[in-house]
Amino acid sequence: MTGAREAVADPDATELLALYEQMAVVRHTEQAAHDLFLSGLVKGTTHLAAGQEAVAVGASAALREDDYVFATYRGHHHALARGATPEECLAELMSRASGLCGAKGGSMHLTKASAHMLGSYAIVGAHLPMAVGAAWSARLRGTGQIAVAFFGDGATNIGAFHEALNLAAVWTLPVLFVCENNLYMEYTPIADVTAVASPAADRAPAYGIPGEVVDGNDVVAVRGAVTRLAGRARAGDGPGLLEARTYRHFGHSRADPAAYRPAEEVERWLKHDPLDVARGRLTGLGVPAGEVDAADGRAADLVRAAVEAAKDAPAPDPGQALTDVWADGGARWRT
Amino acid sequence: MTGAREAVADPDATELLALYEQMAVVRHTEQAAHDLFLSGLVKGTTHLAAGQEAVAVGASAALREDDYVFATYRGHHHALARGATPEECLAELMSRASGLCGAKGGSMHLTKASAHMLGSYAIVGAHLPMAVGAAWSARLRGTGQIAVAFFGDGATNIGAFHEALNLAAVWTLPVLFVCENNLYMEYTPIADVTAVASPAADRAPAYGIPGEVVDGNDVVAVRGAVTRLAGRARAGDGPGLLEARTYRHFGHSRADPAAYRPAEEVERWLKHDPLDVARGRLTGLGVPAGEVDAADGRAADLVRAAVEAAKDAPAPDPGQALTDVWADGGARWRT
Amino acid sequence: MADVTTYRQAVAEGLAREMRRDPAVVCLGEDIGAAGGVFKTTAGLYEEFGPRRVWDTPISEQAIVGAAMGAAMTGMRPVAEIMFADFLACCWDYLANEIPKVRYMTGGQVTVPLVVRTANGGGLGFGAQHSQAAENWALTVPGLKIAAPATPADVTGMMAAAVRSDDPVVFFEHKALFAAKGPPAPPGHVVELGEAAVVREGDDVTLVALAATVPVALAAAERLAGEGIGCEVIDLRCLVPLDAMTVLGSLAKTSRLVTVEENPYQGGWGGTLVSIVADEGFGLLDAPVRRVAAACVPLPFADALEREVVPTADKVVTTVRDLSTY
Amino acid sequence: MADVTTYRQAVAEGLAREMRRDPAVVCLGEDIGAAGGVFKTTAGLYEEFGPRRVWDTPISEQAIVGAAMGAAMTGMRPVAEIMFADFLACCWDYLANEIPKVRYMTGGQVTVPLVVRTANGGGLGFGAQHSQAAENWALTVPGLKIAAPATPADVTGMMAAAVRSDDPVVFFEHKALFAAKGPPAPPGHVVELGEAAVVREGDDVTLVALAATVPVALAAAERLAGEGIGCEVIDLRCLVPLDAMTVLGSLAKTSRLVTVEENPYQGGWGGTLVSIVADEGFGLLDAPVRRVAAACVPLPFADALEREVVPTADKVVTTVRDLSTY
Ligand SMILES: Cc1ncc(C[n+]2csc(CCOP(=O)(O)OP(=O)(O)O)c2C)c(N)n1
Ligand SMILES: Cc1ncc(C[n+]2csc(CCOP(=O)(O)OP(=O)(O)O)c2C)c(N)n1
Ligand SMILES: [Mg+2]
Ligand SMILES: [Mg+2]
Repeated sequence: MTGAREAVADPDATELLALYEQMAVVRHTEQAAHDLFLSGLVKGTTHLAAGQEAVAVGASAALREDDYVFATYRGHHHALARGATPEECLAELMSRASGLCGAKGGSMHLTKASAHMLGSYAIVGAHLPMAVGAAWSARLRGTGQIAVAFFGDGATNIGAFHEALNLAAVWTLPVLFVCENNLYMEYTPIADVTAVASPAADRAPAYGIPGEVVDGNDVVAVRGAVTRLAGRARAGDGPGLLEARTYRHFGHSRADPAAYRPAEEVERWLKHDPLDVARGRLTGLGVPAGEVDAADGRAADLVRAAVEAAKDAPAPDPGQALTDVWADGGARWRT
Repeated sequence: MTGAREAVADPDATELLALYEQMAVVRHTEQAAHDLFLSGLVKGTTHLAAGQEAVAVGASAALREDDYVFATYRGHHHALARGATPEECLAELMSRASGLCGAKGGSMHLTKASAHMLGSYAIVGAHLPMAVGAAWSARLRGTGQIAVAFFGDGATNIGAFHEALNLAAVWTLPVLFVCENNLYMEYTPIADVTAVASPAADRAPAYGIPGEVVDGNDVVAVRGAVTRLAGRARAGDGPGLLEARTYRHFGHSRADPAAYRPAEEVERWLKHDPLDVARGRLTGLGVPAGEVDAADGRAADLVRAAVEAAKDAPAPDPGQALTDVWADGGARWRT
Repeated sequence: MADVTTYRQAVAEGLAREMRRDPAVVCLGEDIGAAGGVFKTTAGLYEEFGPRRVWDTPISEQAIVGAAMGAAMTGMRPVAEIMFADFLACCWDYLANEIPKVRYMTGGQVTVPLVVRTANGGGLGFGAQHSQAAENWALTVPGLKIAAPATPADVTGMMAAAVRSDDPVVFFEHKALFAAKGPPAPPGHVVELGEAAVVREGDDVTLVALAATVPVALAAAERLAGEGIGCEVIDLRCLVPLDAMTVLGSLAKTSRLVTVEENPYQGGWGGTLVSIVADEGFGLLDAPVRRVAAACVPLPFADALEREVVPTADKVVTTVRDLSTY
Repeated sequence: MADVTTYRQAVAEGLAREMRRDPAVVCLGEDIGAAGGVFKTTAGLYEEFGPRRVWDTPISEQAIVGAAMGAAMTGMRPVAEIMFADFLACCWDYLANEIPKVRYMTGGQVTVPLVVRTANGGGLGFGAQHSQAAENWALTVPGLKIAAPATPADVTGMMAAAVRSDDPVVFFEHKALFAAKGPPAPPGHVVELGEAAVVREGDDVTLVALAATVPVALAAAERLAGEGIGCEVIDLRCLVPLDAMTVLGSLAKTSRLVTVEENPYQGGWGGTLVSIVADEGFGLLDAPVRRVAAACVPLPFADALEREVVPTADKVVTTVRDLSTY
C-alpha cells in the first residue's frame, strides 16, 4: 500500500545542522519545562516530547510554511518546530501573560495560529477530523496547502481516528496522519491494547491509504518520508499515513517515573537518541564535533534566556478570564 | 485472514423448509408493516428488512438459543428470527399495549430479552460495543454463550465500529460482527462514502479479525458461515466478522420509493430473492413445490391473524408513560 | 415570492441565500446532496450549487463536525447537518470540548464560524432515540450560540444570522414544525441572534416558549383569553444569547411566569431562565413560577404515551389557570 | 482501620469492598490495572482481584462504556472509569441515548446496573479540556442517577450504593478533593443515593453545595458566622435522585437560598433546583435566590484566571452578605 517512493534528496550539512539545532532547542526546552515543573513554577501537568524531537523537526522541514499543523497535549515540539519561541512556550507553561495563549491554554494547548500551527488538543484523537477539515478547506480554496495531524499510538484506537481516515480517503484530501508511536499509551504498552502490531500503519489499508513506518528518531528519514507523502497529497493523490517509531525520555506526564518500562528497553532507546542519530549523520557529512557542540550551546543559551524572560514576565490580568469566548472578544451570553 | 473453514453440513430438507417458512414469516410481516404504515395504522417510521431475511434466519439457525443478539432499527427480521411473534411485533408498530415493548419502543426498538434478543438500536453503530460487552460477560460468567451484532454497511464508517472491533480482538471475545451490506446507507451508495470495496470485510484485518464475505441472500451459506465463526468464537479463538451481501426490497424507510437505485440493479437483486434461492435449494433436495407453497401459506395465515389480533389489541394505558425508567418500575427522580 | 412557505422550505431557502451571498459557505452531512436530506431541508442546494458546495458524508458524525471545525478555522463557513439532534451525542466532544473552547484556550487566536444544523424534538413518533429535544444539552456548554426558530420567516432570518456569525451556532430545526406554514422571509431578512419576540401581548401571565412550544403556548393563550386570562407569549428564539431582559420586562407587567419547554424538567433551559428571574426579577413576582416541561423520562413511541410526557396546550391551560388564582 | 483516610483512597476502598462482596463486580478503564489509575483511585485492586476483575482498555471511551452496558445487561455489575469527566463527551451517546433509555424503550425488559466513574472538576490547573465540572451534562438526561460525594466516608458509602443500584449511576469524583482527608467509612457503610446531608446548621441563609463546593460553602459559612450570619449548608450529594425536600425544609427556616455550583451558570444544576424552589417554595422565600456558579466561559489554565471564574468562599461571602440585607 506504499505510495511510489521517489528518492528525496537528503539534507546537506548546513541544513542538517540547522535541524539538529532545532531539535536541541526542543530538548533544552523540555528539560527546562521538567525542571520548572519540579520546582513548582509550572502548574497543572506537562507531557514532554524529549526523545521525539526528530518527528516534529523532520516533518516540519518537509512542509511549506503555510501548511497546517494540529498536535496533541504532547505538543511542545510541534509548536517549537512551527516557529513558536521557547520563551512564549515556557511563559505559557508558567502562567504568564506573555504565554502563547495568554496563560489561558497551558502546556496541553500550545497554539501558534499565525504560523498555521492550529493547536494542541487534549482529547485523544479529536484533532484528526479537524486536520481533515483544514485539508478540505485548502482544497476548496485552491491554496495548495496540506494539513498534518500528529498523534500518538494510543490515539489509533479511538473512533475519531477511524472516521477521520475514512473521510480523508473518500474525499481524497491533502492531509497527512503522522503517528508518533512511542510504544505506550500512558502507562500501558500499546501492544496490550491494540489488535495489530503497527497500530497506525497496519490500519492504513482499511482506508485505502498508503501507510509507511519510519525510524522516528532519524530526522533525515522522517523528513524524507514526509516530503514524499506531502508531495503526493499536494498533487491531489490523497491522504498519507506515517508511523514514526520513537520513544519518550521522560514519563507520560508530570512526575511519572515510568517504572513500567523495562530498563533494557529504556537503555536501548536512549542509545538511539534522535540528537545522537543526527550527530552521527553530521559526522558522516564531515561536520566537526565542535560545530555541533556550538549548535547545542546556542540552543541551551536560547532556552536559558527564555526561562529568565518568562520568569520575569507578569501574570495575566484577571480580567482576561472573561475575554475571548466570542468573536467580539467578550463573554456575554445574555441580556 | 479467514479462519479455518471446516466443512459445515448443509441443512436437510426438513430443516431448510423450516428456515424457508421462517423467512416467509418475515416477508409477510414486513409486507404487512408496509401496508399498515401506508394505511396510517403504523406511525412514525419503519425500516423494513424484506429481502434481507436470509441473514437473520440463517445466522439464527447457527446460534444457540441463549446466544445474545443485538440489532438495528432495521431489526424486525432479527426479532422474529429470535422468537418474537409477528403479533407482538406488529402490535408494537401499531402502538398497542400488547406490543413487544408495550408500545414504548416502536419499530426501531424491537426487543425480546427473554429470548436473549437484547434490542434494536437506532443510533448507527451504538450496539457494537454492547455486543462486545455481552460477550465479555459471557466469558466472565463462563457460560459458553456468544454475542452477535448485526449492522449495516453504513455503520462501518462510525467510530463505535472501530472501537468495538479492536476491543473484541484485544480481549479475544466470543462476539460476531455480521454486516448486512445492502449497498446503501439511506439514499447514498455505500461505495461513495467508504474507502474500501467491502466496507466490513476489508477492515477486519485492521483488527486481526478473520473476515468473510458471504451471499447474504442464501440462507444456507449464511448458516454455514455463522456456524464456523460461532464455533471459533465459542472455542475461545476470538471474534469473527461476516459481511453478508444482500439487498432491501423496499426503500430505506417509510414511503421512500428508492428512486436513487438503478432499475437494472433492483431487477438483478429481485431475481436473487432469498426466498427464491431457498426454494431453488429445496427443489434440489426433492421437496415438492406444493410443500413450499404450503409453508408460505402457513406464514401468510400466521401474519394475517397477527394483523387482526394486533388491530384488536388495546392502546397502552397512558399511565405507562411514567413507568420503567428505574429498576423499581417508576420514574421518580426527586423528593 | 410565494406568500406562504413551509418551515422545511425556509431552511433550504435560508441556506441558499447565504450560499449565493458568500462562496465560503459549504454544506456537509449525510444524504444532504442529491437526496436533499432526509427531511428535504437541503432540497435544491445540490442542484443549484453542485458537489463542490454540498457534500455527502459517510455516517461519521465526529468527522462531519470535526471537519467542519477544521474548515471553519481556515477560512470557510461550513454548515454541518447532524440528521437528528439525538446524534449530537455521537460528536458531543466537538460540541462540548473543541468548538466552544478553542478560541478561548488559544487566547483568541482562532475563530470558528460554523453552523451545526439538526432536526430536534418529538411529535412524529420516532421513539426514544430520534425524538429528544436536546437544546438543553447545548446550554450546558459556554461558547455555543443556540438558535431554535419557530416560524418559517425566523428560520430563514436566523439562518442568515447564524451563517454570518463568527461564533459557532447550533441551529435546532424542529421536526414537528417542518410542515408548518407561514409567510416567507422578505429578501435580505436577518434576525439577529439573541432577540426574543413577543408573539402575543397580555397582562396577566407571561408564557415563555421556544420552537415547537411556541404554537403550544399560543394555543393555550387563545383558550385562556376566552376565560379572561391575558397571556403574554414570548418566543425566546435563542437560548444563547439569552434575552432575559425581554422576559423580565414582560414580568414587570404580568408578575407571573410559566415556561413551556419540550426538554425534560431536569436540566431544562427553563431552570436557567427561572433562576435569573428568581434573582433579578424576584421583586416582580406575585406568584410561584411554573415550568411546563417534558416529564423526566425518555420519549415513548405511542402517541397516547407521548402526550402524557410532553407539554400540551391542555397542560399549559391548567397550569396557568391554577396559577392565576394564586 | 486508620482513623483518617483520603478521598482518593476512599474510592479504591469503596470499589474493593464491593468487589469482595459481589463477584459480579468488574472494573474496566484506561490504565486502571497495574498502574492503579492516573489518580491512583484504583490502587491495589489489580493486586487483590487480578486481571479477571480489573481490565485495562484501549483509549476507546465508546467501547468502554458500551461494553460496560452490554455486560450490565447480561448479569455483570461493571464499573467503568472514564478518566476525566470531559471525556464523557467521547462516549456521550451511551450516557445520553443508550444506557438511560434502554429499560424504558424496551418496556422494562432489561436492567443496566452499572457505574461510570469519572474525575470531575477544576482546581488542578489542567486547562479547558481536563477541568470542567460536567455534572450538569448528566442532569439533562432522564434515566441516570448522579452521585458526587464530598467526603471520603461518603465516597465509600455512596460507591456501595452505586454499585448495588440496579440503575445506572454516573459517579463524579472530584479531582480537587482527591487529597482531602477525613474519617474513613465504617465497615458496611452505605449512603443511599438521593439523600442530601445538612453539614452545618444555621437560621439565616441556606447554602446548597455539591462535591468540591461543599468545603467552599463551609468556609464561607464559617466566615459569615463571625459576622453574625448563620448559614445552613446542605451537601446535595446526588443530583438524581434530587433531594429537593431537604432544601425546601431548610428554607422553611431560613427563607433565603444561595446555590454554590462549579458548573457554569448556564444550564447548571442550580437552575433546576431554583426552579423547584421558585415554584414549590415560593411562599417561603423572603429574598431573591442567588446562584454562585462558574462563569459562562471555558476553564482557563492560569490560577489567577481560574479564580475569577469558579466559585470561591469570597464570592459566596459577598453574595450572602449582600442577600442578608435584602
Ligand atoms: C479521549 C481521551 N481519553 C483518554 C485521555 C487520557 N490520556 C491522555 S494521554 C493518553 C495516552 C495517549 O497515548 P498516545 O496516543 O500513545 O500518546 P502519547 O501520550 O504516547 O504521546 C491518555 C489515555 C484523553 N486525553 N482523551
Ligand atoms: C449515528 C447515526 N447517524 C445517522 C443516523 C441516520 N441513519 C439511520 S439509518 C442510516 C443509514 C444506515 O445505513 P446502513 O448501516 O447501511 O444500514 P441499512 O439502513 O442499510 O440497513 C442513517 C444514516 C443514525 N440513525 N445514527
Ligand atoms: Mg504513545
Ligand atoms: Mg445499508
